[in-house]
Amino acid sequence: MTDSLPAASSEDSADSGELQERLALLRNSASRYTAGDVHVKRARALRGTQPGFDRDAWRQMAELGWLGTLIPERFGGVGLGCTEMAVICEALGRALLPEPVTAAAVLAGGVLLYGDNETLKAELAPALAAGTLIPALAWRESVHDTDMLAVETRAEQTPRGVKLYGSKCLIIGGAAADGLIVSAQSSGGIGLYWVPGAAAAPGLSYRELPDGRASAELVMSGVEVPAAHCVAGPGAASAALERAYDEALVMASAELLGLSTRALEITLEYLRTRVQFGKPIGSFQALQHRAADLYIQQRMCRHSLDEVLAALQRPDLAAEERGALASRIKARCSEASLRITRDAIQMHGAMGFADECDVGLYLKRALTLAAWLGGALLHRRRYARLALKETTA
Amino acid sequence: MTDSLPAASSEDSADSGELQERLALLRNSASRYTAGDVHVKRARALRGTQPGFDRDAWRQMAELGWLGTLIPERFGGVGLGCTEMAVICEALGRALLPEPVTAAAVLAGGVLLYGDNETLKAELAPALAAGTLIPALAWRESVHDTDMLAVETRAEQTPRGVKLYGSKCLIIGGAAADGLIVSAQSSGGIGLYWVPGAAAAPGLSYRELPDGRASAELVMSGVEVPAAHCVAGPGAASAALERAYDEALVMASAELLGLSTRALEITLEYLRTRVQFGKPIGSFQALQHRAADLYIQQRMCRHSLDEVLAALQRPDLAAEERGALASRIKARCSEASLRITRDAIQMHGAMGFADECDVGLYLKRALTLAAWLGGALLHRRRYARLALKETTA
Amino acid sequence: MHDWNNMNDDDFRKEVRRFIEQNYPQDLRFLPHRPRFSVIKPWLMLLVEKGWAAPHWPVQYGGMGLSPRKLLIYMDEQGRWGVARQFLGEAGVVQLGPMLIRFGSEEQRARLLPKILRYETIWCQGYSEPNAGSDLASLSTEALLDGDEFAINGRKIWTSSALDSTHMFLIVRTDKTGKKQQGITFLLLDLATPGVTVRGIKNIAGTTDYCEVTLDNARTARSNMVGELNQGWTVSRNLLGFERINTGSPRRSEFAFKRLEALARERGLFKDAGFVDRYAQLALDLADLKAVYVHFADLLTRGEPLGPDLSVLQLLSSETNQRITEFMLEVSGELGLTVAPGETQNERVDALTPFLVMRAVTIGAGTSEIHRNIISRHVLKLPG
Amino acid sequence: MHDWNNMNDDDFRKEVRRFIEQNYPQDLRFLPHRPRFSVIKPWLMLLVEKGWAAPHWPVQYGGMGLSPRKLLIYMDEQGRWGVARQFLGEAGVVQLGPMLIRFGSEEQRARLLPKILRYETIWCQGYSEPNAGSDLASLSTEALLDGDEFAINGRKIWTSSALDSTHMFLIVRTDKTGKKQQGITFLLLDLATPGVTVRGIKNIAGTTDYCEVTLDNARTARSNMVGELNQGWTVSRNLLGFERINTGSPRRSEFAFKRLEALARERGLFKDAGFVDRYAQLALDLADLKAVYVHFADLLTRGEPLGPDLSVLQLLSSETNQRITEFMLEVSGELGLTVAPGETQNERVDALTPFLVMRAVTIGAGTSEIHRNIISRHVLKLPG
Repeated sequence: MTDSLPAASSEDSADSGELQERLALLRNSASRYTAGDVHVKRARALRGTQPGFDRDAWRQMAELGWLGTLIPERFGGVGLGCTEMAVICEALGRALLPEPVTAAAVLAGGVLLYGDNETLKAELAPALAAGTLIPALAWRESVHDTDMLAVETRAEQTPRGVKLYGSKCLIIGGAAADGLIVSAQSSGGIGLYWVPGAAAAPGLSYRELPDGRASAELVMSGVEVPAAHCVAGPGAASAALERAYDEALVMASAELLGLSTRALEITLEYLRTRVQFGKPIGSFQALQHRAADLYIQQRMCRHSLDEVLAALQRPDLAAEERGALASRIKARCSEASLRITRDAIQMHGAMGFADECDVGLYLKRALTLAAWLGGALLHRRRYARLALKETTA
Repeated sequence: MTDSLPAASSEDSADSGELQERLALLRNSASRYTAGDVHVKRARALRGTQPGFDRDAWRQMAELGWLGTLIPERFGGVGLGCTEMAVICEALGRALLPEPVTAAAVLAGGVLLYGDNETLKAELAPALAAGTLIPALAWRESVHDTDMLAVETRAEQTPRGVKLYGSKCLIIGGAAADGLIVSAQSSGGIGLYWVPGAAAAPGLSYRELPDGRASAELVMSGVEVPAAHCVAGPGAASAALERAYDEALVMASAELLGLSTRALEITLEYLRTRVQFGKPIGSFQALQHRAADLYIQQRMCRHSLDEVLAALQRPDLAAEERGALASRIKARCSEASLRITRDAIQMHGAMGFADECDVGLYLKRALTLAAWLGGALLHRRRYARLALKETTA
Repeated sequence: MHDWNNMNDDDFRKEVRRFIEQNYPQDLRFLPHRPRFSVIKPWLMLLVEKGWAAPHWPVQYGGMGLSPRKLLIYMDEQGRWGVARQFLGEAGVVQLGPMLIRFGSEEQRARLLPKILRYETIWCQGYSEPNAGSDLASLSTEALLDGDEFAINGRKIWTSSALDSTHMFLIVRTDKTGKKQQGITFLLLDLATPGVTVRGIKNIAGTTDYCEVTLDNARTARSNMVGELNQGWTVSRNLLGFERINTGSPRRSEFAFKRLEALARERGLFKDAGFVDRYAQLALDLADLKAVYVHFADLLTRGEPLGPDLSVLQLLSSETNQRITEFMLEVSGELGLTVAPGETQNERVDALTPFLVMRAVTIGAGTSEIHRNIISRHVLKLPG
Repeated sequence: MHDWNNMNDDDFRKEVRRFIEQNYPQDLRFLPHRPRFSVIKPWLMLLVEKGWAAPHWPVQYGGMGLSPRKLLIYMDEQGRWGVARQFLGEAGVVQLGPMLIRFGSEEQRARLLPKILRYETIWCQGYSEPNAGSDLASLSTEALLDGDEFAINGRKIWTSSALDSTHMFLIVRTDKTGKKQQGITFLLLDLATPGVTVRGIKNIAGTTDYCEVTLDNARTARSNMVGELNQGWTVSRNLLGFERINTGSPRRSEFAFKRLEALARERGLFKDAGFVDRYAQLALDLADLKAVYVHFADLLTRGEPLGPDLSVLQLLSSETNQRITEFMLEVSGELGLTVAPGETQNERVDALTPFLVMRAVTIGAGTSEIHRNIISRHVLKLPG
């Protein structure tokens, strides 16, 4: 257990003042872009379609600098960190934006940046930042998989690079992607390979997710990848996967916090205005206390996320501690967002059960994001493995 | 899973009419004896004393036929079954009677009756029914034990019987007992041995239980037991232990149901009469709903107990099914009674935290009985082992 | 004609079971949601032919005249086999028929019951309104008596299966002066009447079972009033025992638990001790829910009245159901993201649809909040 | 004299830590309940000698004059080491001193503060009454001004440590005509005054910390009134930030969690996957409770006001605590029946005493119900 007063909140430094200012600016810009319910309406309309997102919106987000937030300036990005990206992800969650920002810019972008192919970075990262290229990460091979490093897809050496054999599933953001980063077992260990959309196309199929977006599945029987498209060789791939995974967990948590905050606001507004038995239903103590409990959950997510983000800024953070922090916040936000959106349905009564009511969209996005990359149960167990030594001693 | 409409509720037979009448009579007699709060006052006064019970009350209960309920008429008892005994145990729980009826008449009495020494039964059972002899069962050897059949105490053969070596702990009712039935490993397997108080005395010590009653611990280094005092030899001891254990679980559940029913009544009365903010606190919806939830728990215990008791009447009941039923009801009543009595404290506010308030006595009796012979966690697991084959397949 | 009630319980059960097992379509067993009428119609017509369409109606009106005890066996066997449509058929058969038998005129019974019995008319129930949900008595759809006809204006909502129905029975306001429970009248309405618009409302589980019915000067003859003018509240509230116990049946929870079991086998969860702990807890919750159900079923069987404590069963049933489906979703993990709705092939278990469908059980048959109010006020006698 | 606030945080923390570790009695660490005054007195006198008895008082009155930030470090270090008595000492030092400094007269400060500071007077707080608990403002203990003295009649209850105290500060009714929050006056009373009877009330955990104080025409000089006549509600409600954050500290939960860990080791529970699942959940609850605490502590540090949302911390803190102690009791099984109160020797862990003691945390500092009311009304702005 760490100190109750963490180092992060030490006497105001110029740094922290600058950070606060930057975060405020980001918050402003994000809330301007996501104001109203235009994006919720978009998300509703795009359900069940493919690719299920909007190129124009994607370009706008690129112009706002969101897609390049985590990309260093030398690769055409803004060069900021997770704390800034979380502000954007929270706004995305609030407004239910259907675009796969976290999957593309955090998870796939992350493995690209943490890989060891500087030439490829210089080629792909600027396009990702500019919104002209959407990558997705294809790592999972069976729905039962929970470990990114248990890879069975094979990368067979050829004179010009590798050929990939195997299948990948549940590629979130894969339906919108211009290309996939595929993990595969090469002779030297796990490698990551860039497969542009055209090369992947023959083996691709799609499946609708609970929130109406589509995930992709990929079957590869000899997809050719030139040597220049190796995103990360065995020396770098595992660490890149793990770091990008942890950061994606934290960003998905920020999305979940954003959406559950908004779902709670919508519900509180309903409680204030819906009248039954001659008074607003929000004046009934049972519903008041239930709402208070949901608010407590939401506050817990918020402050826990702040603490995790502060810790992620530490340059000396060990991979194991980073994993524990990421699992801690993903467990909390997955659990809380499901509870909040589920109760939001209940408090809306029959209206909440109707598809036309927005809280249902919030519930389904929560279902999708809470399960993505592992839910509360899985991450509590990962946290126990990584942080609670007693339990394995 | 069994049918929703069990055989037990088939078209009224003369039998079932007779049973209902007998139960009504028993309920009447029990509620007359336990009326008012005289027994709660007694239980309060006897806390921390030894033997912690009242010989006069014991004799009265014998006169009422309660102690002999389960004892066949040929051994001086009433010759009834668990359904009738449960009515008595529920009344005991309601009134917090400090006398160890379940431990003596169900658990220790049970192993005596299910043993194979007819001569000893003829000697001891009538005295138990008459209230002149209180037995207790000493089976547990470490607080970690959960299996009655894992016995390390040794019974070494002598020319005249056996000598016992080993130690026993947490003998509930042991402080009040006139003698102990001790389980021990003999050359042929587990045996049960009758050790009168005088013989056990040198090795006995006592420990206070949460409800203020005392449990006994026993160290035996060569206690001599004549052959005639073998309650059950290796051919009968294990089955006797298991059956008495299961029946004691059900009877402890009835006690728990009785005490939580009463704790809820006391709490409802407090909610109706305690005024804060100008109205009875029971008019606040949050407390109303909490009370409703407790009532649901109590009803679940009641109907589940009824079903279990009906099933116990089936002559063809297999030991495994009996065990599953006993664990099911002990898990339910342990969990529900702790929740009800804990919430009773909360709803009484600061008053509930004061020792002088009776709900605290109910909480502590619930703590004691819920843990006795295993709590909810242990019995849910035993149920899974015995009834949910899938889980072990 | 059979006298079912004189039949031995076991024989009756066997006969019902045999008929269901031989005739109920295999692919409609244990549907996660209510099927459209067209889908279930062949089965219902088989029941009509067999004379089993209205097990709870008196024999004189074409029913089986079952005693509560036999009726519970009948429902039990349907539940066990996973027969759709809440065990007893449509709202016309389930609810309206018995209401007409109790409160209708001789003319209404003669005119309406035979068609209900043969599914020539399909009925839906028009109770809830946009501003009258939990507080149903504050309904504002109005009917004005104009000569021999009522002219109805207003909006009904959450009307189950209206898209499949030909008629609706509804309660409307005919007097605004007194207490709100007074001044309500029970009417029958042909949905083909001018001024009636039915709009399907898709629910979060993706099916369109609920509807909104707009009434714009829709006219119905005075002869379609059931009971007296302004006495409609009494007519609509007088549910019979087996209708009230229906939503508390443990069958849906049992169904969900079986899906959980299948999911656990598929994912190898029985080797996971943490899973087994919680699985056992749910198994015990289900076992004890059944014990509570049996208690109320026994009361019915003995002809005793059901009191407000029936809300105990309603809450236990709906909340156990939700706990099971929530847990199923939780342990399905990312698997839950990829299984198609209703999928059960290839050993893949859809955890999402049951979870979504069961969101309604703590809302539809009276919200959980209303049932807790009933227990605290009318059972525990806590002050208002 | 030290200027603590100019000291580097880490140095200050180290100095506090060193003093505590070297001086605090080993056998009084992490007591499950509040010790009697006689037991803790030697430690308190050490603090007096060191000049550390009143860390939050201004230097001019003999305190350390710590900033909120330094004060939190001071409390944090006490909590970490398991120092008893809620980190800051007695009610006199913790509460009355700061109140006198804000609301008292110059004469009162001169007369009373030095004795409080040296524990020559020991104070208890007389707020709750038999019929004024959650609804404190409806208190009925009356004080009548009679010449230069108040004559007090009534009964105070749940008065912590009154048996150990020499004096009591209390709120009494001096005017019944207006709103109930008005007409309340804040008085000081010597417990040796004729007419004062103190009765200890044993609690369910077996200690006698709470008392009932009966006031039968007990007289106190007018000079013992703090603030104006009928302004006592304001005086009593004006808790400073660190007093309000005190009961929300995660320390007690952390202590309980450490006991749980010891119990788990003793019983080999870390090999039990079902246990580990729930243990990890509690570990995360505790981690996130700390994050919420840090948020409010940071607000204090930055000098920002604490709003009604502080109830979030209070509820999380008390209910996490209870969940941990309830779980500990559950997994202790029958072991829980045999361990003596407070036992920690021979690796045996007493699960019962923490469970019983922690029953009070959702009652004492405002019931959970009151805190949920505060959140729903004042934070979420739900209608009254």
